Amino acid sequence: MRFPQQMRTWLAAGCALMMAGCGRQIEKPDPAKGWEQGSLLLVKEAWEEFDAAGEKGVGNPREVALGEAVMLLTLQPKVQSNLDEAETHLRRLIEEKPDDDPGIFAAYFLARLKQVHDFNPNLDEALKLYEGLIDRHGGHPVAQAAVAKIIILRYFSKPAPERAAVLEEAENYRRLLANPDALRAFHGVMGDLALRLDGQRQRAIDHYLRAYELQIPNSESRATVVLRIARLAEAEGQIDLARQFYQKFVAEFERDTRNYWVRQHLKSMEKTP
Amino acid sequence: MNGAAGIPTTVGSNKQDMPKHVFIWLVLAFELLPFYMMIQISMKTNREFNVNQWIPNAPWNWDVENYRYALELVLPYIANTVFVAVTGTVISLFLALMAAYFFARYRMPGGSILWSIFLVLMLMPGVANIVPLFMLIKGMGLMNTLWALILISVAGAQVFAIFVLRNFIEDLPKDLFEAAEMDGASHFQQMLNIVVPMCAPILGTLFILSFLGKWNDFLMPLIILRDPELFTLGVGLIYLDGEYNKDWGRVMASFFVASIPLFIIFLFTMKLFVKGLSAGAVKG
Amino acid sequence: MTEPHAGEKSARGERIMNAIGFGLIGVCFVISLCQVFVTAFRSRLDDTPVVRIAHWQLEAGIRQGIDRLAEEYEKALAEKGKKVKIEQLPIPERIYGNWLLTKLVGGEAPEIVEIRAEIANVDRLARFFTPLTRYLDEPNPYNAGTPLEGKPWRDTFLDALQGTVTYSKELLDYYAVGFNMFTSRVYYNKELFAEIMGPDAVLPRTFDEFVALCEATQAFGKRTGRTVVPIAGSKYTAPILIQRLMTNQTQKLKIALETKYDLRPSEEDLALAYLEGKWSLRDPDIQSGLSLLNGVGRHMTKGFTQLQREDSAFAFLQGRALMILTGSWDVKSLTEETTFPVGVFPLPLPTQHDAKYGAFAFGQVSEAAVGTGTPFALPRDGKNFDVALDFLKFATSYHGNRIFAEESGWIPAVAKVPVPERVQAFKPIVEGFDSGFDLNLGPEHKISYTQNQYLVFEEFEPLRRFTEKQEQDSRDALLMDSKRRLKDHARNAQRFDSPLGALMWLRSQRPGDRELERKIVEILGRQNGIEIVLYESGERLDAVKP
Amino acid sequence: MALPISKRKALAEWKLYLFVVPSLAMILTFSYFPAFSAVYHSFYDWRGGDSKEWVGAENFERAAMDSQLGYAFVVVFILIIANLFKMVPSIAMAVVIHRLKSEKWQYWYRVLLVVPMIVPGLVTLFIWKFFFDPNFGPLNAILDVTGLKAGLIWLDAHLLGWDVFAEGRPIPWLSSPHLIVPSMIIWGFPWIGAVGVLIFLAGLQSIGTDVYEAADLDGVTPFQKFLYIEFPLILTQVRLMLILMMIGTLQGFGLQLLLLGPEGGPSGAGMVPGLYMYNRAFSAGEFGYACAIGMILFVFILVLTFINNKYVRVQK
Repeated sequence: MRFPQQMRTWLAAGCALMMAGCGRQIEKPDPAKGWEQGSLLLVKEAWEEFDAAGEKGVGNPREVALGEAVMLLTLQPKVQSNLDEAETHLRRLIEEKPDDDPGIFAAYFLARLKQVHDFNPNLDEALKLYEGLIDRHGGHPVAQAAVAKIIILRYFSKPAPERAAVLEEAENYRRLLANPDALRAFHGVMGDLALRLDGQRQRAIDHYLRAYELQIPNSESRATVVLRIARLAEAEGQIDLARQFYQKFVAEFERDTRNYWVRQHLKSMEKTP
Repeated sequence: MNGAAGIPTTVGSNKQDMPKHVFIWLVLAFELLPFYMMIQISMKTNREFNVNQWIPNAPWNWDVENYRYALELVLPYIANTVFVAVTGTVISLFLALMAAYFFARYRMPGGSILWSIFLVLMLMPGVANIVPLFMLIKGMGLMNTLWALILISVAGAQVFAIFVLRNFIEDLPKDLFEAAEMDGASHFQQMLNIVVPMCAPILGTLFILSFLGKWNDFLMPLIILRDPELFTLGVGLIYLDGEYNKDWGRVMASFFVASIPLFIIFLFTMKLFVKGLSAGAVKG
Repeated sequence: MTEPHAGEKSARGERIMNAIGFGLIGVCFVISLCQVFVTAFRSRLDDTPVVRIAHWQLEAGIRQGIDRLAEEYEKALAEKGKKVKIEQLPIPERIYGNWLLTKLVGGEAPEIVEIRAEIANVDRLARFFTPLTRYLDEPNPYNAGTPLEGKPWRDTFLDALQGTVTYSKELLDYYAVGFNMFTSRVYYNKELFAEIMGPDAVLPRTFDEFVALCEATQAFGKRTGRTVVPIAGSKYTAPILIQRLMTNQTQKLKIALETKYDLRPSEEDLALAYLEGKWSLRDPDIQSGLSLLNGVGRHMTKGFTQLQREDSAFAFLQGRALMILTGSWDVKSLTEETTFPVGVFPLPLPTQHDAKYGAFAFGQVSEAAVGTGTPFALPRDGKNFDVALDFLKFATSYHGNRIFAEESGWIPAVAKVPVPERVQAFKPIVEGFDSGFDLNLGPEHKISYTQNQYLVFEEFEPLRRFTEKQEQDSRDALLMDSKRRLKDHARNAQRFDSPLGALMWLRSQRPGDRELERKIVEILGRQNGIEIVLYESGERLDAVKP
Repeated sequence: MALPISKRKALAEWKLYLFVVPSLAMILTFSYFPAFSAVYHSFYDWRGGDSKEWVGAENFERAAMDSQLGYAFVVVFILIIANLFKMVPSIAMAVVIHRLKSEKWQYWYRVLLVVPMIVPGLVTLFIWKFFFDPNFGPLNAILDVTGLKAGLIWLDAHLLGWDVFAEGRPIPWLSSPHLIVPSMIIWGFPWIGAVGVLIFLAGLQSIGTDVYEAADLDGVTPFQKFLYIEFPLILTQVRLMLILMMIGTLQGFGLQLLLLGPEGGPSGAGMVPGLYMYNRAFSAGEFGYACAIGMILFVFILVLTFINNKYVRVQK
């Protein structure tokens, strides 16, 4: 009995674009188009645009070098030679002019390279790079993205007992963050870290409350924050705050499967004084 | 005698052959059971099948509706399928015959390297990667054409045919070739006049096997063809492949109707390769 | 070897046979060639925009439903003076992944495509499909003058598109809309039910009544000597039941294992908690779940773990089984093609008041986010994008989805749309608790759990034998899964740096752009969340003794 | 084997190379790409999407220590040995058909052999699944009626200790780990491969009628006729079928996938290398590792084929 030939092609369902596909030749490279494609996750096309621009000397060379390095970070397939090439670009950009836009971007992405992209990441070096970026250009929006990274890296580099101090010290980064979105992200990270630490529940509640006041656009993360405030408040014994946010969760997230449990829980809270 | 397959029940005249016939029929009973199931299921509606799967319906309430559905489903695709299957099989056998002749005739320098290329392909496990193949066909501008189907199926069938044919050609007595060479026959003539007649039986078998492979294939047509008019039989039959509730009666009827042309071509090839050609050749 | 006397006759016979054979092939050659030219010629003439919609639901229901929708849509557009053609492309499920991936990579994808988990992974969604979030925030124009008027398109869906395939957590975007929903119920043979329980017996509403019904059926079988099994089982239907029963008994345990104050510990949390010894297979909740499985397993066809899907359907259709638990997709074959009337009721599960199994369960599970049935997405390079999007809006509007539900007989995905009579009993039950967790905690553990599951249904000491065997496998399987998840987190943390760099650079060129700002902050927030989990899980995994 | 040829003569015969060029060209364009993809991907940690990470030989090191892969090779070897014996019925069938006097019957039996090939796999699976059904299946019924089951119970109690054959309990052929491999061996009884029979018949065809007349004169018994005339002549076909069987068994997993699922049935008892490759790719999503296993399987088969060519010498 012969099984159909298709059995042999089962792996085809899993294969992706072949690496061997040759890169497209680009006559008129344009960095702006490269950034546009990069923002739509079309990293391969974006890298080809910057690579061609670099060779043909089109556009501002620093911008083009930055674009190529940023795309090389996640260009697939991931091989060490790509990361090394990206690193050389970034380091050259920083050395030449550390204070213009490409220079600041290069510092941030060099830190990202060290923190996440390298085959064996070096967290300490990444932390120093982030801190250097904040000291020199605290107000720059790219540097503001580094704030959360610094807090996370410091938190996990310390053993558990010293982590409360890390959070305490991180509080004064709030002064640095100008726009509401960056501020909301800061409160989110502080809340997420505090709830993982014994005795820091109150800090988590404060941060989540401030994040909630700044209107969280994404409905799913908003539901999690509302529920967390209620659960943390209940654990800390603040029953009124807990009840208020449980009711807010029931009202706003009708379709969520946790809704029914919260309603039953609210009834049981009514019985006990 | 198992009357299901409609074979005349009178046994051949020779007496000593009787035990052989009994043994063959015993084995064939098992081999033809699926065919019997296919026929009797195709006569039933899904409702009847669900209740009783094994015993055929009484002749008076055989359900013909399945066959009407099958004919309607299968007819538009028969022509394309025959075109692809026949052309593909003839080309692939011809190329395989030439390659097998090359390997079997002399141990030419470089022959073992070429042979290992073929062998590697045959043994490489099922990582057949459709995407680059698709890009190739697109690059060659063969999208949405039957010729693309033919070329791919020819490439696919080559290795097995060469592997089998080489063994058979090597078995042929060498003096035949020397005699032909004496008379000044070119390699091509030697191949046609000696190898083809002598290897007729295996050529017939390979013709049927590769024909069958192309007849039911539905993955390649679906990927390469876009206009419904070009679809082959395999694509037509996919409508029966409902994941949740298969209509067994219709599936069986459609497969049976789809295999009638296959059947006719088998009968024809069996006759041509088994009797016609071998009678003419010089027997060893 | 040939019989001498038949020489001449058979030679002539041969020639006729050869003639027929060659004739047949020649004729087919000619027909096929002219078909090839006809299509080439015709396709150049006709230039009306064609929108092709591909899916793998070969069942009669969905195909009729889409045909009807296509007709109505073409008519609606014809009134507005626009000529459009909607073509349907059903592909068998076995090769759908193959076929779709090749078409996407080759740039030949149809305009509308049904997607599924295997295709909808992060890389593919981002590269090949268009995010629909922008369109889902605005109201659906086809809902004007209906109870859904003015509501954003996303909120008109029963599950607000929270299904795993329609919304991508990594990409923070919606990529597909669903036409229908699936739920599973118990189908039962009404005649047999009346025979066993008497004509005016009531359907089981509690788990005890359900078990009592099973026992009564067994007794009926012994008394009358007929081979009747309470529940038809097979490798296909049993997992649905096993998943329901196991997740019922772990509802309380799941909440107890919550570490991030959100009532929903992830699979990763549960796996790490097991490795840290916070729960084990010997916990009373798990053992009670296993005994529940074994108990119900006794009422299923003997040796069901080896039976195929058809076997359970045949057992039910031939009256050899009183009940069968499967999805609403089987409604056509299990209700219309039977020789006896068939009823449907939801599977009652143990609640807190249940004597034997009440300790660990809350009770009825909500089907709110049961997930959409057939998610349709729009490939990036599909031609006629606007027509395709418009057709999706029409298909999931109040009237459109109603036409689709009535024609296909499946459950509508849009809120407030009346459920067709045939699937009334399958209407998703929104009231209920979140379900607990099953032992499918990651790919490796799922494989070992499936391999050892047969022990749960053996006669001799099933619980002890299963627990011992599974405990040998669980540790290594969960370690492997957790290590792989770490790699996934690292990859997801890396994935967005290039797009983020591009978005940040575009922001520095166009300072005021709010949409850009929202996207950057949301991706950064997501990235930070992933990095926290990456480092936390890394810590917890290092602490676990190998 | 092919005739050896001197360098000088080979040059004169250069036209022979033209014979293999078209076939080679066809293959290199259409079939070589997929093979290259497997080799390429076996060095990456690849989850089927776009993202791939170079891991060098890590996949292969892991495969070397993978106990489930080792078990899969043990199972597949048992199946190969079983398939070796299962070739006998095909040879016997070919010989019996070949020895028939009437040409007409030989022709019709060949046609009947080809008929089952057009029947969809669905039907055969349906029949064989019913054959193993614990409650109604004929296998259990035959064992009960012929009293063989009692023997099996004794065997189980004293020798095997599998606790699978017991009084009053139907034998769970496909749902107990110990019986999975025996079931796969029994599957397909009378084990007639239509392709095998046709190839053997083609081989037997070349035996001249005079050889048989001479044998009948010497009063050779039917079995001796087989040993001294027929078997030596179809040795090349036997060797060919041996290679094809080994390749098919080592690569094949369609039967196991349909019958037992990607996990290989209860406690993975039915796992064969091909199925393990499918399992790693589709159940666990490790496509890179699956390609590495594919490479190991490929080398394995290459070695087996090489040994087969070298040591199963055929003297004409």
